[in-house]
Amino acid sequence: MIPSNISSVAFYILQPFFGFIVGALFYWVFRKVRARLQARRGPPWYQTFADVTKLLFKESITPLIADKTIFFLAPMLAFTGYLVVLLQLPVGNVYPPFAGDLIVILIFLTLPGVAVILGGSGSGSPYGAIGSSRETALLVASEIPFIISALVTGIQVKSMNILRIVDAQNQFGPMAFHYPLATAAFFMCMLLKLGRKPFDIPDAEVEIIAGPYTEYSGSLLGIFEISNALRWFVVPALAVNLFFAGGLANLLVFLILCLIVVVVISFLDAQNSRYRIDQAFTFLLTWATLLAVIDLVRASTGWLQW
Amino acid sequence: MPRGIVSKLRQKSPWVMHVPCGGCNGCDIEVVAALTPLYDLERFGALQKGSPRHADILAVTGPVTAQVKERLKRVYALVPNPKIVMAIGSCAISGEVFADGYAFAGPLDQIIPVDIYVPGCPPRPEAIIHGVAQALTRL
Amino acid sequence: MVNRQTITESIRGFISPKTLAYPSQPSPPPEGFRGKPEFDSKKCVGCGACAQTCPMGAISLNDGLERSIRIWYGKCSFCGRCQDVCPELAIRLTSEYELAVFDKNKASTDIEIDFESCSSCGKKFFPAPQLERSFERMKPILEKRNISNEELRILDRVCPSCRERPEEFSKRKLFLLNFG
Amino acid sequence: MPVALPIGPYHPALKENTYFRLEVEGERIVNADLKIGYNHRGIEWLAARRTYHQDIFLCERVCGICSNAHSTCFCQTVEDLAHIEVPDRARYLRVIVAELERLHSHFLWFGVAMHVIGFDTAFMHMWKDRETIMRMIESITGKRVNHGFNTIGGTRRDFTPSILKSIEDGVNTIEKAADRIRNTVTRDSLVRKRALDIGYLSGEDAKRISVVGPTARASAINVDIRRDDPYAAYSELDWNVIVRDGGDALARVVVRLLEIYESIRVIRQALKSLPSGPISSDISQLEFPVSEACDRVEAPRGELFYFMKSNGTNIPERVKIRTPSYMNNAALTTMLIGNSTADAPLIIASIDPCYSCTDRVAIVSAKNGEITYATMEELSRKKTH
Repeated sequence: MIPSNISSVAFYILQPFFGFIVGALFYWVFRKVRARLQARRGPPWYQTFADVTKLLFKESITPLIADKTIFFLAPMLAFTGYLVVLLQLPVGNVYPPFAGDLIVILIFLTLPGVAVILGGSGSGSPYGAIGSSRETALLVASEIPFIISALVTGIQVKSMNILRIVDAQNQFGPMAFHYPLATAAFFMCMLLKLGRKPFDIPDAEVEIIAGPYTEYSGSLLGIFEISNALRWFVVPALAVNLFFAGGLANLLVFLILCLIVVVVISFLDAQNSRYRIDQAFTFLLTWATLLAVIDLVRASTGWLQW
Repeated sequence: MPRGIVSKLRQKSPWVMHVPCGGCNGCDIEVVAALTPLYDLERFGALQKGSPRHADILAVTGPVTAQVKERLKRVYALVPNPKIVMAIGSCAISGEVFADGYAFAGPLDQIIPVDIYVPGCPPRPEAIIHGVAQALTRL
Repeated sequence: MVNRQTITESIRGFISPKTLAYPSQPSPPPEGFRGKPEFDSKKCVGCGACAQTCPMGAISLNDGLERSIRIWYGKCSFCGRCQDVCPELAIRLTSEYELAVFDKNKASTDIEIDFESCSSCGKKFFPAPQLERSFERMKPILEKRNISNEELRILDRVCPSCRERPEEFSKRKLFLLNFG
Repeated sequence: MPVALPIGPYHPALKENTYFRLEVEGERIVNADLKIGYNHRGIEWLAARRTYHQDIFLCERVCGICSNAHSTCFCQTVEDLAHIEVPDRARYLRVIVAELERLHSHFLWFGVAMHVIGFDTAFMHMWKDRETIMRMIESITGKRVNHGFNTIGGTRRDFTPSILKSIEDGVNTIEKAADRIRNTVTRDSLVRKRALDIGYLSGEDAKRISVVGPTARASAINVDIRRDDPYAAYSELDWNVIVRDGGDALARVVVRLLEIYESIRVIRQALKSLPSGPISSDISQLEFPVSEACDRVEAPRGELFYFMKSNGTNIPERVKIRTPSYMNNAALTTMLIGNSTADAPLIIASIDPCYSCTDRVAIVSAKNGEITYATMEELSRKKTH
């Protein structure tokens, strides 16, 4: 399905809005499910929109000792990272005009993490600095299983083009069926990418207040909130594209699959306590990496395939 | 965006920072209890935030003691506008039983401007929710 | 990691959240709850025992042309001592607790008690209902001794400074001698 | 080179203000310092300027979580001072309310501990169960916190039959909730992993620092005022003192967990053998001889001590209070060193510190307006315009 010029322009204009709205709703779903699992009622559906609007129209204070440039650029950088990934993701049967490459997507997905690290250390607060150092450690630890498990799909179809990966699954069934271990590893890293428990130590409230975000306020925090909404669409959408695509490839089914992923993540978040930084590091580098590597070996050698 | 909609949405997303100012702990635990399942402030979009930078509402409890007075002023200065200060509990309003003491530096509204007063020693979580709902009409 | 206990508890919570529908539906406190104290203007005699005993100093007396007693909820701890000591049961702690106000001075309740004027100099000197109540209490005692209530009434309507005047003093002395 | 990481005075892990200065190398704590005094309100000074009856309500406000322990201890000291006999029924009522308060305090603590290790779902569930106890306390005493239940010579309220019934039902509910806590805490591997072997306090250290209450009992020190110096009706009831020798945060968790069951046992027995009769003795002829008295009570956090000196008037000459957290806080510096910063909030929480208690005793130069601890790096606050 190769879109014409007009539809490709329409795609580039609409996709960010679509991503933001759906992401905001997914984030609300997460909060709602978590609240219900905690025997509470939870926020109303428009919560994320209210939060973002409020923050954008609120005063933004820059700390005196913060590095101004980095402090301002970090939220933009995070936003850009997710935006670039978003514009390369196929959404159900709507394919992007420029075929997304898995490597590019994975690299751009680290950009928000880097942005948070920069923003945290540039803000001049000790909490920001500690949050940044924790974020760095987790980023390093998570990239390995994350990239390996994502690459499993690419290696299987012998192409790094995400459209090929989706198409291949349309023919042979979802990757999650063929590579459950890589899927599990991907899920663990996804919890981290979304900043959820047990890997939410970079902004653990009781330890370091809000970690890298501690000094952000008003509109700059609002931009972080927008990128947070985007990531709640991008990350589950990537997971669905890589591991659960196939069969009925239309928009609705795609969104439902994303929703299921979001609910599973909410459930895992609600059922876990927080790993200490060393525990998270060890967990990611042993178990998650091990699972990913097993499937990588299976994908590249063709052993034990079904 | 029209101001009306912004202020409506502001009322739907009050982020609360709890600032204990030397109280007896009673109000503090009732503020926390207001977040827990039976009362659930998150229904109204309220979240408890640890950083004053993120806060819209400062929930101040306790008589302001001499030691925390300056810190309270600084926390207040850190909160971006528009902001609301809630004086929770009789201590924050008047100093209550500690008002005659030498360590009492309050009451709160002589140190920072207060928008709403919630009497009670401590107020029930319902009363705190009522206070938050009242305070939001000022945003 | 995930444990079964939390999962079952979570699922139970998912199906039936425990949250009260508070602002839309009232959440009445249990019986015996100590909420906002209120005066019963019919019963209060203005003795001021509440103000004297209040551990927080939330009840203030203000004597002008009439005695005004004010409970400031901003200082009240809702301990109920005033209710305990009130001889006329005129203060009652209601079950009201939603007291949030924008102006802290508005969180209060007042009661005004008339003063009795001195029959001699006309000065207002004592809460009239309290005086009346003390006559009532004295009544059985006086009746036992066959002394008319009115006599005491006339004597007690004199303010303390007038009582020191010689003619008043002798009247009182006579009465007290009579009383034994 | 060690970096100073401040915790407080305003910090989400601390529901009150206090200040920890942790010197960290990477994530490891090499030195810890605790500055208290932010909550200093001058309660002892105030107590010497109010009547005994007014002081009951003042002392309740030393701490909102263990307010009943404070008022019990104050009233018992006054009763010792003025030689007042407390009726049997009042002694049992005091035990029941004290144990209910211990239950609510321990539930609260479990919730906070879970919140600190990031297990918010468990925190919410535990606080949901805690509301059962709060409702019960509210219907018994008339208030959720700062109950105002005790008075000199007895209690201010009696249990009605409907309240007795509701306590019996409520205790059953709480027992189920306690089972849930036990399952969550002992079966969740992540909770174990976070609490095991952190914040270790050896028995010798515990003795040297004189920690009290569950913190001491978790370090194999067998001390409990309810048994060692029985007050109210504790000597007539059958229950156990929970002692563990782990010395770490997990041991403190276990001690509190098992204490919940003991409290439930005490409440059940007290309800069963609740004598009838008056709830307070006649104190209309109350007189205070010139003398001194002191009394101890086992508050949820440990031994609470009151000393009182009277001068014959209805105002005490001197009231001295020593709260359990004051002793336990001293142990924190020992516990913190060598652990990871990520564990610091859990270690701090594991002694169940209560700064509103502690800071009443702290020696602060607040009188002349001098703030002693002004030199610390004040996080972001200094950096604002």
